[in-house]
Amino acid sequence: MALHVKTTVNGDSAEFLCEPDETLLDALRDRLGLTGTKEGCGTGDCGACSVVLDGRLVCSCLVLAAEAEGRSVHTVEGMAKGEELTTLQRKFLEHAALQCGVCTPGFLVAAEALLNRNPDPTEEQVRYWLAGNLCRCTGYDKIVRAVLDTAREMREHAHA
Amino acid sequence: MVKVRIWGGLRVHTGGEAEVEVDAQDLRGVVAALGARYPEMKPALEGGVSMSIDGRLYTNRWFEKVRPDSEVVVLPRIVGG
Amino acid sequence: MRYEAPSTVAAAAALLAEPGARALAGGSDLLVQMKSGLAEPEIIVDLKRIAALNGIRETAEGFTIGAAVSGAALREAKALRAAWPGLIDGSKLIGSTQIQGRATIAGNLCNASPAADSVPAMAACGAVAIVTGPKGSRTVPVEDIPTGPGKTSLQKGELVEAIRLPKPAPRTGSAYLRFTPRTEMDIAVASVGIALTLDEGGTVTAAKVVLGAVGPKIIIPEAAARALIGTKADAAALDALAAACSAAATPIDDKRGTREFRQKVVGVLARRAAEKAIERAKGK
Amino acid sequence: MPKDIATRTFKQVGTRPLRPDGIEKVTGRARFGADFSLPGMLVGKILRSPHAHARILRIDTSAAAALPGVKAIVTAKDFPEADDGLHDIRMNVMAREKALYDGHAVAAVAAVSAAVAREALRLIRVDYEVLPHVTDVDEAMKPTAPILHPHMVTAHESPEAKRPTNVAGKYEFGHGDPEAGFRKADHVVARTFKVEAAHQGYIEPHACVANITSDGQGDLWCCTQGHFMVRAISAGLNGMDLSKLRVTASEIGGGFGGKTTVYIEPVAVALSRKAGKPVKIVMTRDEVFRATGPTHSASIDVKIGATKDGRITGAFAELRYQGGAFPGSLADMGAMAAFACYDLENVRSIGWDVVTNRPKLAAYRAPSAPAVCFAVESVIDELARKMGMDPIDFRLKNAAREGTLSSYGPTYQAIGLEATLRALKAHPHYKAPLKPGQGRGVACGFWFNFGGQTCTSLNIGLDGTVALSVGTPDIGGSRASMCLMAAEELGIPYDKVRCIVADTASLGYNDVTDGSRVTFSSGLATITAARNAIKVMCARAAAIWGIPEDAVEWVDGHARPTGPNAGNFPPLSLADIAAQSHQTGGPIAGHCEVTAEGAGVSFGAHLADVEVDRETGAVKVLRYTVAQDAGKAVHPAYVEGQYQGGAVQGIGWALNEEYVYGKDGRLQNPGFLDYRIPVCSDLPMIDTLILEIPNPGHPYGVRGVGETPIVPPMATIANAIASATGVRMTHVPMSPPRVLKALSEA
Repeated sequence: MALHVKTTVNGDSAEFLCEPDETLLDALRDRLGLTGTKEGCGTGDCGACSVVLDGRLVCSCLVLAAEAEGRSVHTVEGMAKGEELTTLQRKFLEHAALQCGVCTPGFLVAAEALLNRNPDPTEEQVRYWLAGNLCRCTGYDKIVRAVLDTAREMREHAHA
Repeated sequence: MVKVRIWGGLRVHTGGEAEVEVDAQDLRGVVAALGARYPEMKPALEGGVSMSIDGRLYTNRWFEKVRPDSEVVVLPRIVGG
Repeated sequence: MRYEAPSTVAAAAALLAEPGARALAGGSDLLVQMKSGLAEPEIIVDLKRIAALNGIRETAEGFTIGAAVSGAALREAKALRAAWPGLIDGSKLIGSTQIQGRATIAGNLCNASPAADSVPAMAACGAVAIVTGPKGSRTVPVEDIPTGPGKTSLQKGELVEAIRLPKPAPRTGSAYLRFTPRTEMDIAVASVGIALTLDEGGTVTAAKVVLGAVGPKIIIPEAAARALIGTKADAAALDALAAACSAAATPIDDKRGTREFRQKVVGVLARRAAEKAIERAKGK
Repeated sequence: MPKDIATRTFKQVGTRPLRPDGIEKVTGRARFGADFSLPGMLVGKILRSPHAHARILRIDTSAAAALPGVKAIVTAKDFPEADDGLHDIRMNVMAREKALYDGHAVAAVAAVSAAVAREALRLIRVDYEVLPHVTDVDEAMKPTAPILHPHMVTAHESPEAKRPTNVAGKYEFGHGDPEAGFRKADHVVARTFKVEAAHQGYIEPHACVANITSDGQGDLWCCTQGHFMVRAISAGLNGMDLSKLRVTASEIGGGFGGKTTVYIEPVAVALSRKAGKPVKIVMTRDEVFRATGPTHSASIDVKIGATKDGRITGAFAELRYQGGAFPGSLADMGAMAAFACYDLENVRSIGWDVVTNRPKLAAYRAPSAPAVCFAVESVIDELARKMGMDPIDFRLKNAAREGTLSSYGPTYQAIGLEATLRALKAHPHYKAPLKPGQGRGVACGFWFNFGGQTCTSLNIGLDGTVALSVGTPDIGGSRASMCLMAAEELGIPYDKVRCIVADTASLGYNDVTDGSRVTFSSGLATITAARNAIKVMCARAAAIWGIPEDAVEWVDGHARPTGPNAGNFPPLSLADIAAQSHQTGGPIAGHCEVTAEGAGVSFGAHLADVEVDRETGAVKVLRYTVAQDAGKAVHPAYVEGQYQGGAVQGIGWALNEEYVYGKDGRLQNPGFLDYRIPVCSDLPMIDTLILEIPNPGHPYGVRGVGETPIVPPMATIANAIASATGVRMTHVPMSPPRVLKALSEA
């Protein structure tokens, strides 16, 4: 029997009907049309479906849609404000930190969660935090540089 | 006439010869001449081959000219990923 | 199929007593099993809406960790981390940052994988599971919950409500190490959890050594603990520890590693984990 | 060579502007394969064989067909045999008499929901007669092995060998007499190597939406490296006219060769036509691993001899490659690539193409070369060590150069191997100190690269901006490179050009995005299209000025009168000419249809430092440097990205990635948990050295760069492990159990 779920997505209230075994990833993509969150494996091993659920970074493929009831979900679509990209999004472009770009939404959501927690991460901290996000194109080099450079610029702005 | 080097696998059809001389002015002519002389080689040639003229690789050009002193090599069709 | 999110432990236990019911804590195992068709539950009982299961309680006796507490929340619990760093070593290795946001040690225990990272760590630290069911509550050492791959000693309707750890004795150190081919995102090929206590002179007075991924369930070789107790964990003692662990291991060959490899490496890990635990016991 | 390549200064080519598809991709708006939907769309799912080798006795779909919500079912019967050259792919898309590997498709359904489709699959009853199977290449070559295809005989083999076999073909290359060469050698090293199969591991599973009407017309959206190829096969297998199927390539989430063929697209077309509704099929990760193309696995013998002063006198390699259930393991390419880096008097390589009960191979970045490079470069390294020679000096002494007769036949034109090796030797990394337990390895590698059929259209708007359509899916930033080349040629700013990947109805045929060909071929076609548009603009300027067309030249984005009789007119910019185009003869466009040839072979050399944990066999990569010739780096950031990404894929294969089959012939690790691609914390930064030795076959000197970077890493890592431990690894991946075993046996 379908469940009626009321939740908040990127600050806006949202509701949908879903099957009890439906994942949050499927609900985001198929019920709410938010296809920025990607499915790479469906088993929590690639991070392409990363979202923030009530402040915690999670794989939306391992969350039931029904669990979102009354909670708050943040996806890649919630990052830029209108025409204005976040520093992180801009740095990904400047550093050419994406090739095919399918892992990019997951990396952005995960890296943003890191920087919210730790504004001055070391390279090692960035690498371990992002170890759950697979990228097959870049070898990670430019992604790590983009995240470190974002942290640097955000710190400089914070001090300015 | 132009000398054509062929890869090892096809030499079973030329009696072991690694290089044969054919009368051809372009790559289509080379393939046609080889096929006419060695009918058993035809399926391989028609299945698609790459050709090299003086070190430059061609995969799809019938009308590329060959000269009597050209280095012509028949190769399996080059693929990529 | 139904999804239920009860608000009390009693209600959860009642639902779990129904046919085809499965508890959902972090979901990082259950949802994967559902996707692959390994699990086809008729009722999913989400434990995360039960307030009592969402916190870590510290008392004079120890710590009580609710079944719905995620790995990420566990790492943020400073007092627990200081008391039992070995437990955190284990729990933080369960999956990626994303998995840490969901996975629980109670779930890790009940999933009963021989390679579960938090289980040897918990067992070494002397953790017990608070099991609640239709007949009330009971306390079970964590090592007695899994009985084999995917199998537990829990009865129908029972759930692990919390994991309880004692307060460590002075000069106690704990550590957990595993071997994986990658630095992250892997299942342990072999693992060791150790907790040990030193006297003021640095002699080991108590030790518990627990091996993971080298048998159908965790292995607690008494000989390994004996190799340490009464010694200053010198090179000879550590060699004896490693040998005892390798001898106690009964691993299999599979896609993750060979029998021979696991046997060898579990000894290496034991030595390294013991060294780490001793450093911690000495307050380094 | 066009005279200006070596000396030409570029204004835009070689800069690093932001990619045109960037904002879409960082905001989640870019639409990848699984992101397309249509009203009324059904969900398609595929039933796959659980057996490695089984005769299909009967497929009963009646119960599934009766399930409410099921709208169409297809089996092999829906793809009738035809003499059209699509035999193998037809059989791979849907199993016919036999299922040939674990994961082989046997039936498919379209239903109103995923749940109904899954239930329908459960209701399809397939009666199998399970047959003996074989998944190992050496086992498959034995006379007693189970035979996959009863009519298969070895191609290019003497007539007496013509009996049923799993050996599809034999390929042989080389010149001189290796045995005579070995007799002249002071040192000879011979070894046998094994390389397990790897998967391309793109993060985006295959996905498509088909919308076909009963008269055989319609649309297909899919993630692919070549939508014209998808059209040809999907239309072919469904008996449709090519022009009635329009295929649109979505954004593609990685391919690396793995999306140069089709799996689900013809099935979606068949289901959609039968159901009379749009049908979407998205593979699960499990399906991707079990049913789509991994690489070959290989067993390779190498023997090389050299004199004590470091000159190679003889070289021999025998390659046994299995490429899954159909011929095409690319042993031929491997045998060609084996000794391509060296200038050799006596060389022979033999490649055996073998079939086994595994999924059909798909190309993976320089397909076939990494395995044989691992074997050959390991032996080269061992020889250098034996004679106490610096490994780069040994390679330099024997390196192929312009005029070298290559081991596979042709004589090389200008190539960049020596320059690459010298650059690596001069890099600070080569001299950096190492700690105990650490080691350093070097290896070089080769790939052919090619061009192929290409069609590009460049349209100039009234406002002087340019819409560029290419037919090669953009897999790693190629639209940015196309815009750069168009802007360079036309003399307008980069951001005045927008490049799109056009559908199959809007452009002439384009070969697949593969073979490192896009920046080369579509770049060449874009430059030519721009030049053709310039011709039109010069003619318009000439008409405006009333002077002959040949009295107008194009300089820096402007038409200028030139020559003694041209007159003195102020230059007209591209925008000026465009603004008047509706009065001067209509729209201005440039097109190019070409078979691009002359791609130019590519060489790279890699350098790695590793640390080996002698107690566990774990290998950590500490530092890594890639040097490679790019001809000309159009967008250097994306060239670096190709070097880094390719190197890391090679590192993954070197250390942990492998297909593991059980005794039952089933794949044991069809997921990212146990098929271990490198994660971020496994790696250091990847340093890059871009060399630019212009390719005479391209107007800007561009060479393909995408594939070569995956060739040297396995050998580089193996050589670094040997340097750290003294132990020579001969089995890839060099996973901890294998390394520890080798250490304990040493």
